[in-house]
Amino acid sequence: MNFISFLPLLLALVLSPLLSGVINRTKALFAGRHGQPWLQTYFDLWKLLQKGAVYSRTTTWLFRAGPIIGLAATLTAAMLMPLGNFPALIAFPADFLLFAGLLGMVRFFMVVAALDTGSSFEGMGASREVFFSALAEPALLVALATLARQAHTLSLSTMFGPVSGAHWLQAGPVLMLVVIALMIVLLAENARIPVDDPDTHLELTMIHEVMVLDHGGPDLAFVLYSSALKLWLFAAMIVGMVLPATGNVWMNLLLAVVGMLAVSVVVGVIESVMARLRLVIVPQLLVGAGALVAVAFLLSLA
Amino acid sequence: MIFALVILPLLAGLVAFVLRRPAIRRGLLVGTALMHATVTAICWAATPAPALGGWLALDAAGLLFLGITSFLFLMVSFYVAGYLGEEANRRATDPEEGFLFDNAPEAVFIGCLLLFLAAMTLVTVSQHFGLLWVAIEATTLASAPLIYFHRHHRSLEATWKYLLICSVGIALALLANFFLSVAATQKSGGAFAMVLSELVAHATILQTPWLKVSCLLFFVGYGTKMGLAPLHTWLPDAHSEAPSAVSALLSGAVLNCAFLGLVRVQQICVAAGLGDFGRDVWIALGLISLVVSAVFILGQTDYKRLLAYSSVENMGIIAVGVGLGGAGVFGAMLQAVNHSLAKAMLFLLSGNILARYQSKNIARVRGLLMAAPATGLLWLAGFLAITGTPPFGLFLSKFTILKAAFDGGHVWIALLLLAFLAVIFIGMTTAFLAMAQGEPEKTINRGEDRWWQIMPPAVLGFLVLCLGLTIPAKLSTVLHQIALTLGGAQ
Amino acid sequence: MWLLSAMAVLLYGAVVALLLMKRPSLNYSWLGAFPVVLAAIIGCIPAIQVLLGGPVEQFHVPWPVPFGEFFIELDPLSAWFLVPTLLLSALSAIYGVGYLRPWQSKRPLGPIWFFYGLLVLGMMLVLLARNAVLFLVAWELMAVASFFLVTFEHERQSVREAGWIYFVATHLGTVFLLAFFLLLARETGSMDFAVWAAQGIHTQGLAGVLFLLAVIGFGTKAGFMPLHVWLPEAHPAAPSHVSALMSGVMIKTGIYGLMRAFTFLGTPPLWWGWGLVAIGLSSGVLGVLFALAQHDLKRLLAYHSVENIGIIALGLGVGLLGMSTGSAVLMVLGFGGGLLHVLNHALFKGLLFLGAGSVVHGTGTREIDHLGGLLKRMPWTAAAFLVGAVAISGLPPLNGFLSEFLIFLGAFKGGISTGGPVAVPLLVVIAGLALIGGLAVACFTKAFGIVFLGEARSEHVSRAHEVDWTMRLPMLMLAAGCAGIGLCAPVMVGSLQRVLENVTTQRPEVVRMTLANTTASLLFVVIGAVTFLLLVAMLVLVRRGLLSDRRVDESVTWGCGYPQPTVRMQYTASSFAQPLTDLFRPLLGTRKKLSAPRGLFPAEAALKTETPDLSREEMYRPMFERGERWLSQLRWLQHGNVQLYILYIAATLLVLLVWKFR
Amino acid sequence: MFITNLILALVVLTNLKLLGSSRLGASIRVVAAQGVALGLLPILAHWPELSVHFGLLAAGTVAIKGVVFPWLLFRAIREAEIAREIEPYVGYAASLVAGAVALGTSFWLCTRLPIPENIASPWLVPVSFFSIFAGLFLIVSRKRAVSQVLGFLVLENGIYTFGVGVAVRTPFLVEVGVLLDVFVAVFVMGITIFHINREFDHINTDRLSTLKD
Repeated sequence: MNFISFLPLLLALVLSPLLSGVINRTKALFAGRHGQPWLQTYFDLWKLLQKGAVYSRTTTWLFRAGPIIGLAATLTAAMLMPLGNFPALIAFPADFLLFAGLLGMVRFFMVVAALDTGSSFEGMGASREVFFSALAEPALLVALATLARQAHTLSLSTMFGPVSGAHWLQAGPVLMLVVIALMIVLLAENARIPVDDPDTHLELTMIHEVMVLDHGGPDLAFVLYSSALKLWLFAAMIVGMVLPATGNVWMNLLLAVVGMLAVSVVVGVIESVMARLRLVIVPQLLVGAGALVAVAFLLSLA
Repeated sequence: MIFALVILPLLAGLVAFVLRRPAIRRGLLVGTALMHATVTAICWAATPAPALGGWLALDAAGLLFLGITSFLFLMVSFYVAGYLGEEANRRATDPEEGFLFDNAPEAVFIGCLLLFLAAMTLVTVSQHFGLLWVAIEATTLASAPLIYFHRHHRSLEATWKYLLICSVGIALALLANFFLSVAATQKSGGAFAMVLSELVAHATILQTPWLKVSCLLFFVGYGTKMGLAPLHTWLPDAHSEAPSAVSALLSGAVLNCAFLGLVRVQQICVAAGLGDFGRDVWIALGLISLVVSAVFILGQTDYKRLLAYSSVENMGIIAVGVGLGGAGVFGAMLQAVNHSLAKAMLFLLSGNILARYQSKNIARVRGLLMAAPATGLLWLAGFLAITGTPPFGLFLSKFTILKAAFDGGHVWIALLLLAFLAVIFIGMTTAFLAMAQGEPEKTINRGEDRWWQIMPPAVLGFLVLCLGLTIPAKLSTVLHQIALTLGGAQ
Repeated sequence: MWLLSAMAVLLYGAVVALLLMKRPSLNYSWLGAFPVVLAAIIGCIPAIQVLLGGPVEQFHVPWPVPFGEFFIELDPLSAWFLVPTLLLSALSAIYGVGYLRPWQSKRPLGPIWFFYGLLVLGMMLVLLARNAVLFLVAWELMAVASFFLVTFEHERQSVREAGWIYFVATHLGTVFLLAFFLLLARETGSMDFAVWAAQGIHTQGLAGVLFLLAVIGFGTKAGFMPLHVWLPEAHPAAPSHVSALMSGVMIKTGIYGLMRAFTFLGTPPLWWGWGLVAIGLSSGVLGVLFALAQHDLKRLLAYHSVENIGIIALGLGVGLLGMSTGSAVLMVLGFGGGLLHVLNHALFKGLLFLGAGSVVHGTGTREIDHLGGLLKRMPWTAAAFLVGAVAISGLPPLNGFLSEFLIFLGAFKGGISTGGPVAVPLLVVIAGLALIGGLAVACFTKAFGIVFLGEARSEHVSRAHEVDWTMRLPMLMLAAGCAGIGLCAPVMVGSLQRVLENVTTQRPEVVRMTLANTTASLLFVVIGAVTFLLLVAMLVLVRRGLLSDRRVDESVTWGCGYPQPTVRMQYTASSFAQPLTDLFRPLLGTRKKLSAPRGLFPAEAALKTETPDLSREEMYRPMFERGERWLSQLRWLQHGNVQLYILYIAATLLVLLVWKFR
Repeated sequence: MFITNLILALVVLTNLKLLGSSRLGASIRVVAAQGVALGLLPILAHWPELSVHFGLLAAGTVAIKGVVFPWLLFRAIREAEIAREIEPYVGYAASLVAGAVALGTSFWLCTRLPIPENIASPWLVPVSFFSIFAGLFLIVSRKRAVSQVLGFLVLENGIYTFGVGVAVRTPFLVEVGVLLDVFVAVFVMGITIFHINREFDHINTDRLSTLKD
């Protein structure tokens, strides 16, 4: 374990807030606006870390613990995620199960913290959060199972590496389906359009944003940062799948970072050209994603 | 010795008719029961010599049923002594319809009870078919006045049905006896005595067709008395209207007496190589009994009738067990023992419940556990026992019978048995739990019952429990001996 | 010898409790609880020895009943089930001392402690018995004892109904078991488990029948959907420490029985694995969905037991698929995951039921929608419940994650290397487990969030108080167990070694090798978990540092501009679960009663939802009713007319004559 | 032989008469006559080997069936002050048809059984069967308690016919026991009828059907 093996983690820690900046700039471009600065999220984080906090009298220690546990879990998850074919800090068979479990942990405590406020809006957000993520979970794991079957390996770090090359030629449709499904899961898990609208100001329609209404100061900074990291991690999966491997390690890393930005652009494009779906339609989308990967898995059986 | 067994209650019964003082009469009842039980115990310890030229003798089957009868009678006599102290010679209000009625004179009740014991004892000890028949008929006649203890129209109706139906049955059994004697007549003109051992010894040269008809007639005749459906029709009426102690004896002892009669017939059939001929009939009647009892136990509204139908059920199980042969016979005999104890216990308890709640309607009885904890607890224990829940004895006997069914390749019979037992269990559960649990109405007295109301059923229940935990070697030997004579070798 | 003395202590304690605690004035609950604790300690010693590699204990005594023999044996499989059984029994007993205090002055507690002792004894015997008669006796002893415990508060109608359903269901299950054992006995000519295991069944068809009988018979106790009907009724009705015991370990005897049955039946065909996977999927998914739709805290937990049994069944299904295909990996990971989940579920479900009991004890209600804000009043209970909730949701670093990890791992390993007939069911396992996990998070954020967080929703809460130490201690110990297993994962999985040899009948080296692979993964899991905990600690410090010199204010919850929030505006359990229950309405059959607001100034509006058990309403009730109607058509038989009765006699005679002399 | 057959024919005719009769009193007399005829049967059937055994049996039978029963039953209907109508469930004509069928069945049944050789008359067995069937039929098809007792007596007579005619070797003691039992049975039934009468003011057994499920 040397410095290099920390690289994916470090890149994630440093660059993850950039992704939302890219998405926002893309959206602004489509809307013909100038848009916020590329580094807006960094500014926000900095500002929030400087602030004090206001807590509701209803809340308890759990409300304060939520962001901390959330961020800690996300950080741990980040250690498991490779970048491109650059292996992660911790890699072992079925590490993605721990990854999924840690993200579940994030969700659990975010939701519990939201419920701790007693606010009906936050309750509503929490309800939707668990609803959609419960449906996204099978899609994610079946997608990974399909990938694992393709790559014949059970670690995130080794799964993506061999996939990239000849597999696309051999099992293009299967991988295509998986990528689409992963994209949908990404959008759902990170509260993006068409599942959630992070920019709306109508609390009734939001999911993620409404859950953190009562957080402020460093707590909110933790929440924001862990959201940014989560987006990075999901994007990393997609990048890992589609990125062609070159012989050079550093080249690969660079390509991967570029790929991450590209995924952000794609997300921005999707957000710009689509409207938020009605809440009752979202389950169909997620179940659809699950069906796609199930088909992919069946195809990979042949 | 054997004479003493019969004569003792007979004389005591006759004396009871003329005694004046109630206390002495009750003392006589309990004393006779005790003596009878003692003599029976001695017989268990050492089998007595046959009497009356082999007409009276105690073989394994006789010994078994004598033991049950004597013990049950002892328990019931305690109960009756206490019961009569409260119930006799007073006008009572009918709980169902509210009219006033008298009870029969105590002298008649106790006298008949003792004669009843004499008749039942005679059934168990007689080896001669004619005598057996007379004895079984005598049990009917001696018990009729007992059923008509409460002098009102329902018990009268029950008595009438009991008499008429059992008499028809017993008449057919008489015909069967005649057929048997024809079967025992040789072409040469000679004939064997109608004594069991004689017939069994020469079973192979009996005239088969006559033996077969005789066998069927016995089935219908004694089957009526035994309570095998569809011949059981007198049973629920008589059991529900008789005083509970009498019901206990009817269910626990009389049914067994008739069963013993049928066992004798089966013994001859088996010896004659016709074991399979009878087995079909046993199984058919047994299964029909199960169906019929299931029909009437499910949704039953009267708990004494429920118990009566449960007797039909148990007789059905016993019949199936005998029909299966092999270990099934062993199981059937064990079932007979267990059923007698458990059912007598339940009937005695039902008397307690009736006294407290003044109703035989299941829906009117609530919260027994709170109103009368001991009775309630025993009632539940009895329920568990009679449904064959371990660790009570009936579990073992039912299990043995089921095992015999499976082992003998009669899977369908076993499945039917299981299915109907399950249905019956559901019906019983519904009724018993509703009665025992919950909160009793305000109008119901709370407090423990008297010791005479609790001790006899408690002892019976304890015995059933013991029989579920272990089977004494002596009992086991006796059961094996019976099973051997019925073509079973466990 | 240890085992026998443990049983003797239990029996003795139960009888003493029954005899001594006759009047309310003589209620010394310790008298009932102490023997259980003592017996648990005594009994755990040999069990742990066996698991650690000690010799297998056997004990034969002749038992003079037909086909019976008092034959007990403590092999690793039994020991594995015995340990949680005894531990939870002891902890629940301690809890019961405090929990039963409100009844102390009202009624004799002798019976409940008597039956508690009997229940523990019954479970012990079930796990140890190696003779079919002894097993059945123990099995029914367990059923009867637990029935009486369930109906402890039988003055309530709902409790009586629950008791009835439980008793009937468990008895019907036993009927199938009877058939199962007797068929086996016929095939092998013995009542001895050892003989059965040695001989095995080699007729495919018969083995299939036996498998079905075992699944139905044991599945009824375990709570496989749709045989689970008694669970959601009996658990809420029972006193909470009894619910904990029943849900935590008693239903596991069904799993034990099933696994024991597998050892008799020879190599399974593929369809057994498919069957168990299907059962696991339906139990797991429907269990958690029904749980989501409940408003009654204990009923919710009861449905979660169905869910967790589903997870265990998925594990067993994976193991069976492994047995059919001869894949040691599938066997070890499937059975291993299932077995580990048995232990884990015992811990966290016991914990959750005890927590729910504390809530009921403190507030007097089980209605989730009447609660709220309990964390402030009952901090210990809340913390313990939270641990249980996280654990049952299968989240790292707690123990629930581990067992699911093993099953997942098995399914993935099989899924990437096998062909369709095995891979497709394994995919179902993966998708199912994922969905179950997601839904479990939804359900337990609801249960914990609505009950313990926010503001009180009714005055029940104002009465609430933290429970005393007899009730707190068991919860905390269980919570510690959940965390401990989570952090000692490799050790725990290592201790499965002997059990798995026992179940899979594979050579020890094979099992050891597969386990070693897994243990390596688990080591990383633990590293991840520890990292996570360190990060949490670090972030706590960071946050404290950041806020140390800043202003921290308190205010009301932000109401999005609404100035006067009231507690009635909070999200409720029903509204929280509504999106999910709406989506799955076809599976749940939720009934809605809405009186919508009307007019310009609506005076009142109400929404009531109710989710009765679908299989009870749509399957069993009609079945029973039809059966009864069908049977009652024969009631004219007892018509009251004596002439008719004589006719029966004549007809019987005639039929018999014709039948036999045709 | 001839006299035996005559008696048997008489039994058949009386049975048919009972099936077709509407009067209670007449029926009792017919049953009594049947009883007397059967009482003589043991002596005639075993002619000429007369013995005390058969003599006593015959005397007892005649006394009980011919005298005591009619007296008991007449007393019962007198005290019950019931109508002398029989009130059947099955009409008289139909009853007669059923009787004919039963007669045929009885003869058929006997073809299936090896008839003992040293028997007084080949008719003995079928006739006894016929009596049994007729008795059962009477019990089933008549409403009055008294008619049911009559039916029971006919049934008993049938069995008795068989007993004395065929089962020669049945020991005396048993036969007496049988007689005694039948006597007591009818006696108890008589008492019961008496009680029924007191309780209900009528002895229609269709009113005795409150106990049912």
